[in-house]
Amino acid sequence: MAAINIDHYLLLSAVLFCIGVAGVLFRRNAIVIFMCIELMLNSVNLLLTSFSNQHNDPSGQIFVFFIMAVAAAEVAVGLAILVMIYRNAKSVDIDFFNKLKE
Amino acid sequence: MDLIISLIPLLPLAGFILIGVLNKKLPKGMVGIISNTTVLSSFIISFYLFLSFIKGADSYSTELFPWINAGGLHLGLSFMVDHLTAVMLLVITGVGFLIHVYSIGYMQHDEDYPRFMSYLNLFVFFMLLLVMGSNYVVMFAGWEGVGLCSYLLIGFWFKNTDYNNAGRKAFVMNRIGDFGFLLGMFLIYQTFSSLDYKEVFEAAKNYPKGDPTITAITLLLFVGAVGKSAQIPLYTWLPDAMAGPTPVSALIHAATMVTAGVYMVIRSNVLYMLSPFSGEVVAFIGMITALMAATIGLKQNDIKKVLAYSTVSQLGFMFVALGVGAYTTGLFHVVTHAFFKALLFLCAGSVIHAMGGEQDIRRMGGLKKYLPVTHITFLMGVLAISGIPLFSGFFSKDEILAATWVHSPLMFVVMAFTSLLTAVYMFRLYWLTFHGDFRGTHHQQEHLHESPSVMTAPLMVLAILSVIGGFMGMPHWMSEKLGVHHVFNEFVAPVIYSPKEFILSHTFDFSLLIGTIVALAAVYYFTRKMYVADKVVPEEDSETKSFQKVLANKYYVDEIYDAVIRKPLDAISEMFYKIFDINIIDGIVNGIPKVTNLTASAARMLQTGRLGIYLVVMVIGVIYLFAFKLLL
Amino acid sequence: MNTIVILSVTGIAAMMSDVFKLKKALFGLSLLGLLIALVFSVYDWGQYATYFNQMVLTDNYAVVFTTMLIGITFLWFLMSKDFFSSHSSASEHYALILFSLTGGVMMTNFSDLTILFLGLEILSIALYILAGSDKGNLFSNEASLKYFMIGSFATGFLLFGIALIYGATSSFNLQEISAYVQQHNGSLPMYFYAGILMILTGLTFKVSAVPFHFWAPDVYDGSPTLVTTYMLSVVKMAAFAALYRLFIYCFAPVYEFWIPVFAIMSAVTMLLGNITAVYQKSLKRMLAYSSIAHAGYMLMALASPGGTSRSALMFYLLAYAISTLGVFNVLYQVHKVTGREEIKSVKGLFRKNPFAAIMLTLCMLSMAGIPPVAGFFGKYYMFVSTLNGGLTWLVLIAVLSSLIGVYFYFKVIIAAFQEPELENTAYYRQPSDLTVLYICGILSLLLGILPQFVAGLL
Amino acid sequence: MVFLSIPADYIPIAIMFVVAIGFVVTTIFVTHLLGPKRKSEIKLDTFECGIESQSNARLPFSIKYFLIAILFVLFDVEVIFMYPWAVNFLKLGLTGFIEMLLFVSLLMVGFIYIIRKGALKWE
Repeated sequence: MAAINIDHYLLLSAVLFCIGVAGVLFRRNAIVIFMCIELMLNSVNLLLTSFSNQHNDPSGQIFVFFIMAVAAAEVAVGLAILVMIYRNAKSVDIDFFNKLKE
Repeated sequence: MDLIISLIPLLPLAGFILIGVLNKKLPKGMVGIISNTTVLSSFIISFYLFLSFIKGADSYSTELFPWINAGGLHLGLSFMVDHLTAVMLLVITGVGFLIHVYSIGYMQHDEDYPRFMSYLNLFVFFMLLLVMGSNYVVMFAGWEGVGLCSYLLIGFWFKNTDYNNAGRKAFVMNRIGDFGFLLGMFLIYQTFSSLDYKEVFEAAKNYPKGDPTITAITLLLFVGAVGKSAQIPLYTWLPDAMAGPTPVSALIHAATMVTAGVYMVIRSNVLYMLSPFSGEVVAFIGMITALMAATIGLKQNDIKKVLAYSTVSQLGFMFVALGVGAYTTGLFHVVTHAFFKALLFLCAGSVIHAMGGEQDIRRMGGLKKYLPVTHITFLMGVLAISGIPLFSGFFSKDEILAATWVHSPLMFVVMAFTSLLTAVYMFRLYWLTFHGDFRGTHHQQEHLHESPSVMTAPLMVLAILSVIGGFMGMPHWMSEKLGVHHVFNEFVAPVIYSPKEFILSHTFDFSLLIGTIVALAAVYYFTRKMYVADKVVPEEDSETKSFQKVLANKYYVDEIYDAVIRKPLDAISEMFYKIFDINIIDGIVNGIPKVTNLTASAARMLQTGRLGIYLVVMVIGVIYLFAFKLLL
Repeated sequence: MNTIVILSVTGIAAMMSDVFKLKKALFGLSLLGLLIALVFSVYDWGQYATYFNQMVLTDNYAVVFTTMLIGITFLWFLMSKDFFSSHSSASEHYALILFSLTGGVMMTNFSDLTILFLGLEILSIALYILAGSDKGNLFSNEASLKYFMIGSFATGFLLFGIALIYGATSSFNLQEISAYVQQHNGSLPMYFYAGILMILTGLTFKVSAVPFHFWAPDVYDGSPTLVTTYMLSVVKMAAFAALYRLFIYCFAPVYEFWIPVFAIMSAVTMLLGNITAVYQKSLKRMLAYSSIAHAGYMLMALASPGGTSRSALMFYLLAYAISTLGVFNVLYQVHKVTGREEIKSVKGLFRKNPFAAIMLTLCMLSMAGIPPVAGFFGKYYMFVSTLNGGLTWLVLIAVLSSLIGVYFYFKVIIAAFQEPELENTAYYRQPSDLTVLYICGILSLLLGILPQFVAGLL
Repeated sequence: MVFLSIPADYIPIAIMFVVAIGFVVTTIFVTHLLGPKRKSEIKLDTFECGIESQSNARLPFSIKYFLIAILFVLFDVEVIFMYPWAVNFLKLGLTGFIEMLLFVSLLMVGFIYIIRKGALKWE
């Protein structure tokens, strides 16, 4: 079997990231979009861990911890915002919200 | 001594702040006193400086504090007074002061009297900043400042939207000019890596004549001058600026704003000397403007509009002088013009005051007996501006004509003709306003009264100045006879880089003199005949027939006069005013915002408010970013 | 570092003050905390110290920007006293503002991508909530949703970029990265450059540069006026401080790579911002677009790095923030009284309060960049440093677009001097409501007269 | 560092798969084989019991669950910062311990805030 080197991980996480981006672009449900963003972040985590493994340098993994913590905070805030919006608008379809324009 | 000069601008500023902050808490008398004393004291200082220059001082300069320090560019908020500045100072503070005095009487009853006076002070301050700065940035600060003030003052009666629009128009037009000025500044900085007059001019002297960069700079600067000094094509704001109170018009037209462009060109004469092409452009634009404005002036029936167009025309004269390289002459005309134009406007003001706000000369006439002082002083102004020999206007115009003759006889012919037109429309104005019988309502007739002395006093002073003002620059033949030299030229000479000599054969001078006298006499006779003896009144815009009535009882000469001169002139005047002035220029000016609006509405199409679209566009942006980098 | 600690402690204290029934002390406490933080940050002047094993770096650049951030926030607090005290969950809002300020300060002090990321997130997450702090209002909800979605989306890009940079240089530390780049310049893997672009995307989103600006007008328009003020003044300042620091301190060796990007971005941004602003009827939205335009001018500093661009950026940000505070103070009061935010709703300001009108005019002139007010020198320094950078075409575009700017800034000035439409307009309940406006107007004038004293700092 | 992959490395995984699948399959079969087969009417009838369902199963549940879920996520995630600390516990020594105490106390403050705000009160 061929050697799995860093480029494979790079490719994998890039693909994951793009899937996340695509999801953000093509889904209309705010919660799903939100999950896709989380997917993007996770692809970054994967990339960082593999890099830190490559460099034998733990700081990359520590950074991953920070990303996780921050992501959690974002989840909390994001869900809170979504709940607030659902209460007022009874919808989480992002295209429902286009009052602000021009 | 060097420090004192910084007082000259700071005093009016102090006046502005004091009045502006206390505004209505101050008693009206107090307001008048503050605003006037500040300007008066800066006038006294300027006069003191002037004397010291006569004694042979070279130049004063002082730096209040380092202002800008960026990219190897070190500029201070620094003032400099040399001979050129000294002259401008005298004009600004002197005439400015008289206008201040006049305003006490004129604006007394306006509810916003304090605001008005504070604006006047601010205006004077910025103008002083403009002429006293020792580098282009300070000049630009003043430049923008007067623009702002003129905007504030033209739109002074802000309840009226038209006035506001006039103010906006003035501001936008000036901005177009400023754009050129700004670019010119940047180009100067890029070329000489400095903006200080001394350094720039020293460096410029090493450049060859007709160097393209210098030409570009001078042209850009001239764009600024065109905007500020109301030349073609950016002049229409000036007539509109009549919306402001009359003292403002006097201030804008005579002492301060419009002369800024002329001053700037004279200040940069080193650069203009180096670029003959720009000189040609300046002269040409000036000539066209002078001719066109004069023709338009022939047909105006609003007393202030006539004066406004005459200002544009006179400015054209100045630029012609500058264009052909007669800088001192141009400055000379600035000074004399300041005298008689201020006088004329203030007289107009007092007429309007007496007529209860009426500005249409067709409603006036025969005011001679009601407003004796105004009448006499106005007459002086008319004689001066029409260049009657021995009145101030004569000397400066004579010089300009001489200079143009040396430069190109064709231009001389045009300018001579234009100055004849000047006489025509000024006399027309004079006769229609002060002679014949009164054409206004009875109500107005009962209330006709001479203005209070606080208003007439400045008129007299200005009248005297407009009469004798010219003798500081007597033509060669005359000065030889009297053994006095051309005081003015000698005084200003130090600031001019390699001044040209425009000495003419005395025969030519005399023939010019004779020609002037004859022509003016003719003008005097015909206009008088027409507007007084025959009581011709310009036809109402509505009725067209009345023109034939005029022809009815005419002498043979009159018909020739009509056929050969008047009709064509009317036609041209009409054409310029109607087509050029109104449609094209205003069209352009109003067009600019329209275009921007269109673009804006196009741009906001993207702003759909849909989050999904935003995200897509954002990603597309990223993709473009990558593509862009990959392609490079 | 002390500053960061003090600010976060103040934030926590503000947060807890509610649960311990100390709401009265809230305002004074926050101001006090800000003042102490201000003192400490000024005290760091002239030092060069690193903390948290080289993750935080305090140098003069950091000090100047930190001080500016805290000072502006202080003014902001003065201006928005009643807004939060009237609100039910006041203490949370104070706390959030203080936290986001902490994040902003971290963004100016960072010398490690970790801190940059954390600072950015602390700043942003607090703002996501604040944008929606007007819970019942659908506009506010929408603003917060948009801000949150696009914000976290951009964060994803930023993080991916950081990861790539880390992969290429095996470090998060700015000095080490730049050293590594210096060494291996030319032999760097392709994904290093991709990383730069990704980070650029993530950060230029925060400063609302075209084409990542779409969120800006909607969010600024929808959020409560005072939050918008905070975003425009403090957040923009912090974001630019971070952007400039990152690219100048870290990616300087490969500047040929990113300079053209910033140059083009800045040109497009200023043009689009100004042109679109012309169209707006609502003063708030107009200012939102003008803020985009200003971001364009500020980007010029990154298009011509080195030289005086640093002080130019600093001065421009300061001038802009001050004038913004002033204008928004008026806008907020007008909104409180009339409930409207159109340009024409400032009509009659002169009648009611001439001094305020003049001060507003000063702020507007400063925004338009007309001498002798601060804004002119902001633009002037920027243009000069860009000229020295050799980007004449960019300066030309900038001058042109600033001409467009004059047109709509003067709409406001004219309105302020016209007669009021509704007769009951009382534009300020007590005079103290416009204190910040006065301060800002006078500051702009002072900065215009003596710019050297501030611009000389960096 | 390159991750070499020799088939041998995967043998344990393979075995695990085999075992797992085998277990499932065998259990299914064995039950069929061992179980006794008696067929009767009742057994073959369709089996009915319980009460009719009232409404949609997707009831809007109380916001409290949601709130607690969010809070759980937050506090749960914070724990990850303890892993690196725990790993180098001895190396970090006292300072590390104090720093961790600081960290935890900050979490504590947050916790107190939540309680005082009544976020965990059920009624």
